Amino acid sequence: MNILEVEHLHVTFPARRGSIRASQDVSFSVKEGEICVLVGETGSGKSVIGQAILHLLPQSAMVSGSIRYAGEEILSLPESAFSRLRGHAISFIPQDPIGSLDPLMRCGRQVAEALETRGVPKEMRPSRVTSLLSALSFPDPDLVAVSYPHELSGGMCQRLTTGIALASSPHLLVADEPTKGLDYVSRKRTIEMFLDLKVKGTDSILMITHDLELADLIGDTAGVLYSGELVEFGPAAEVFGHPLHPYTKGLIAALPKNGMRPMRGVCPGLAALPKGCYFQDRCPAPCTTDLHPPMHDVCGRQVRCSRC
Amino acid sequence: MQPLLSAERLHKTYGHGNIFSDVSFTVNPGETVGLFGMSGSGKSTLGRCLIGLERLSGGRVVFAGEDIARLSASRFRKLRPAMQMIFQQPAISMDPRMHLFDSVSEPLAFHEKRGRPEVFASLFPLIAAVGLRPDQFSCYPNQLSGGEIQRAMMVKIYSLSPKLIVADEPTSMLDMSVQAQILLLMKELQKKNNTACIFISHDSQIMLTMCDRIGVLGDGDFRMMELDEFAGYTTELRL
Amino acid sequence: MHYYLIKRIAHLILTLLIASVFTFIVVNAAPGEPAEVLARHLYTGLEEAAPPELIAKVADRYDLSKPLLVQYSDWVGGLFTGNMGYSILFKKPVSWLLMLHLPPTILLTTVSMVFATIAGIIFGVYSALHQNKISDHLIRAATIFFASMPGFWVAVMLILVFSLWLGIMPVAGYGWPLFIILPATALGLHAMVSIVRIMRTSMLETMEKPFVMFAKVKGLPMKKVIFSHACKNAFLPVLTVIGMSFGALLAGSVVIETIFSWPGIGEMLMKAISARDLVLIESTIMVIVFLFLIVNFVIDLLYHIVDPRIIYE
Amino acid sequence: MSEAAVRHRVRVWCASVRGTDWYYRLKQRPSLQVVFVLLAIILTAAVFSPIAAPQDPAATCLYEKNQWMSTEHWFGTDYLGRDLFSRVLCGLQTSMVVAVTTIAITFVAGAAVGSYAGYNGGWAGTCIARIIDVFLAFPSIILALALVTLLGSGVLNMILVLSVVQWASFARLMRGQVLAEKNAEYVLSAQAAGLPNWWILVKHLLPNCIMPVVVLATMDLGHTILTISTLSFLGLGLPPSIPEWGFMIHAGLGDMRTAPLNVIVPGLAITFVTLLFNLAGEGIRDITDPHMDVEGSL
Repeated sequence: MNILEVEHLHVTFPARRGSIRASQDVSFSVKEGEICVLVGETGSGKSVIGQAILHLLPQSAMVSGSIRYAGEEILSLPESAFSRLRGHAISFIPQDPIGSLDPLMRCGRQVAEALETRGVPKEMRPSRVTSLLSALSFPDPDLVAVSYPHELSGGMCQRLTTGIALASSPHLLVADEPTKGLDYVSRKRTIEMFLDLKVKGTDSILMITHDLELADLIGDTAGVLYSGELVEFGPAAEVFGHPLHPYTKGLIAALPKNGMRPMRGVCPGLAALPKGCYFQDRCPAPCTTDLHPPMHDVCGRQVRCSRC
Repeated sequence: MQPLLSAERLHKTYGHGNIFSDVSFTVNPGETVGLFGMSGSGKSTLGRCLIGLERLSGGRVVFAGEDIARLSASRFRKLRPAMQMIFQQPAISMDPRMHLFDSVSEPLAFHEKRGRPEVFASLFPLIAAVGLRPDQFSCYPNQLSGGEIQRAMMVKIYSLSPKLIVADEPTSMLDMSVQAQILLLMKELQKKNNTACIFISHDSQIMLTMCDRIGVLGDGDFRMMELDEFAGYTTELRL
Repeated sequence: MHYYLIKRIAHLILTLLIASVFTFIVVNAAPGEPAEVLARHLYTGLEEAAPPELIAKVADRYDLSKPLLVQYSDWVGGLFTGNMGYSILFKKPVSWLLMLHLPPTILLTTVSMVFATIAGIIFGVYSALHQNKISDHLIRAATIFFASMPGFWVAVMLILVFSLWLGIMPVAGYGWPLFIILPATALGLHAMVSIVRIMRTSMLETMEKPFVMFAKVKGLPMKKVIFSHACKNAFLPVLTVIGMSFGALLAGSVVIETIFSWPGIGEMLMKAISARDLVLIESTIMVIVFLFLIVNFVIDLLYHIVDPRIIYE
Repeated sequence: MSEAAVRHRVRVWCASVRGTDWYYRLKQRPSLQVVFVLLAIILTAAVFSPIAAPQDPAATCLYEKNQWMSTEHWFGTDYLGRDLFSRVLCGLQTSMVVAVTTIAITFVAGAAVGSYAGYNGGWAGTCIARIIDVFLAFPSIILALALVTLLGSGVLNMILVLSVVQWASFARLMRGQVLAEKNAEYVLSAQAAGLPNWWILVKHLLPNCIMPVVVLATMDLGHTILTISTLSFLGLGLPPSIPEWGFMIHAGLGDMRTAPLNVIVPGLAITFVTLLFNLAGEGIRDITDPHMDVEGSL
């Protein structure tokens, strides 16, 4: 059963001249207990999708399409109705873990706040905080509880924000770039933490990342975003093992461990996208038509390329 | 062969703590030496000390046969163009209130006492070599992407024909595909000009593709490793 | 922490010492032999010249014939022991005069500061939460307009409107609570304006911070996100501005107290200046400087208590 | 195309790129243009006020004292029957002369001392920082009062007093700016390129640090006008023979009930001029900052 279905999601920001199409015609779904990874570079509009699901976009954004959570349309829900889902059924792990914790509040209280919204009674909270922190493999949970965020490392803050997001035992977890800005030790621990979640297999996770290695390890299904649209979507092993779209191929070839063969050119700006295929300027074998290629099924997955 | 740069028993303290101590290694002309370490291991500080942007607490750095700490200020300034640095954050490595063409042509214009437009015109081949168009240099740094600024930085640096470049995590703020482009460009320019490079990073994969030898900073001590030794050392860190 | 405190106090004392030297020099270097001015004051009247033997007598009696350095050390010593000398104008000990006039000033500045802080925070937060709405534009226009009005003119206008035309407020005088409303408003207006502006900017910046977004995502109600996370963090820069504004309040009290005949040290300072009562002038200035520095010292400590990120170096 | 022609075209192109951006940002803000035009009018009026004044500001006429607005006396007359409009116009000149000179002095002194203390640090820098602290420990008008007692009244003395009072805030701002910027990577990059210290200070640090100080200077012009009027309201600083707004308000206090114009008009003049400088200060901050979004408001 699909826990999350995104269909024809368009997100546009008004700009001084024209508009910025941050996300165009994005459709995908996440099954219950499945981990879906969306991979994209800066400017591919990947964070916008997570923000759209959680109603975190600024007022000025124009959103259309449909986002269904467990069959219920949530994109058009008013703020008052949506707030009963946010932080309860749908949780969010933000990027920038250190900045996402209130610098003036002890970590224990920030975790307790999350429990409070779940209706955990006041006298139960301290013990629940401690048990939650030790479940996150903090060696000294009581010390972490009385620390301020600046006293913890980036990796510890990452685990803490994950813990806060998991505190509500959500049905759907949206993780936005969990490994961004972490050094290799913290990154490794974070990936291990997600691997644990994957092994447990109870959580449905939508992960948004630029980290191909992470995506390859964690994902059950994977989508690749380019210039605001999905260019390839399918089972993760297939997408990363036998990429079909030239952009996916190029990304994988550019990894240092694969010999670092870069694609030419840069992503076109979201404000001035070319006609036809957005990837045409960088494509090793560009097609000659001006038509924008639609998403179509190729051997069990979807690809947006007229040559496949 | 005489090494281009040799570092002898360098150490640096800050406040009460030791940032690094007893670091010794040499860099030969045209060679790429990596400096690997966790965040907070002092690898950026070490990089800055090597080219005299920060003061060492002890030890000496000999560059092209001269101890840089003992040079007089004016002699050291003459030597400086030969040792350049690429910084981690493209957003602030160019003067935010200067147009790029001003920033890029400034050092050469100063050293050769020529007008900046003239110098800029003479840089056109280099600009083409890094894959930019001259009209992109009419922008302020905040109007360009990180990859473009790193390319412009390359123009600025190579305009001085350096012998040594210290690259302090030049691609950690960039995207995957751009990262590969920039790294390859660095390699290519390095080969063409026979420039030595000290490459600072925390990404072991990049290290293995870029460097000839790698120095590992960890818990205050320093070890120089050959590539295969380093590959063995980092397997446990990888997934 | 202790080390920091000691260092901070040492700074405070050093600043006070240099300030006292500076004040002493400025006040005593005024044209005219102090003894002569004094003699005219006491015996002959300001228009006539005093005979030399009278000047010598006066100089002897008020310790004015001693070298300046001795006079200075006597005065600084006096600041600590409370024996600051004798006011010629009021014919009373300076410390007694200060004791008498300090409470009204402290009352006035405290009331103004409280009014400015509360109103400033409310308007600032309201303005930030309604960014680019009409109310926000109105508040911003009002702040920049009020910031451009001189405090004394606001005071005069308040008297004109509320006391002379409407007749609902007393013109001047010392009392509670009716008498304090106009002077406190006139005095606190500028402080309020600066607090509104810094609070608005700081609030807007904080609302963009990731931790506010994360607090919202945690499922906290919006009210709680704003009050227990955003406001608290946005308040930090306001604290510094409050400290700065206190200096402006003390300075403004000189004018406001004079207009409203409020018997504080500001009004006394003006009288002392027009009568060239040097001992009283320098002691009053030092007391004002001391108050200002102490308030900023306390605010600095407060800052360190509120913000755990600051490390004591 | 020959090489010389290429060079020429590049030179022209460089110059055109440099020249356009402030102008471009100013063009985006019509309200700021209005402010600048009004400021220009005010400054011109200040220069020509003795000629432009319709009547002699010092001519007394006791039969016509404390009058309301009329075609002959636009803003009425004061307690000696002097034309209020002419007096306000001449007061403008007084305020502007004192304020502009003061700010010019404090700006140069503050920026020089502040950037020296910030860039060189060390023993001298710490010393300067302490001295700045001492000056800032005096609430501004209090220090001005003490100095006025010392120096007596007069235009030059007033300028001197205000300069002594205000230089420290400029120096502190400049020092803070330089301290914050001097370890930025673009400064390191310039050092690595072998550029001398004075060059880095003048070409990189000053342009990046000076703008907040320019903004402060513009706003402080307004603030100085407030201080001048406050001092002369207290009867200090300027001799009564020079028309000055603060003193005019003071003189009007006695007949405030019957002739409110005497206190209202000069006060409005102060507010208006100060307001213009405040708005201009904010505007300059917006148009000189490349980071600023063009859609920013005034």
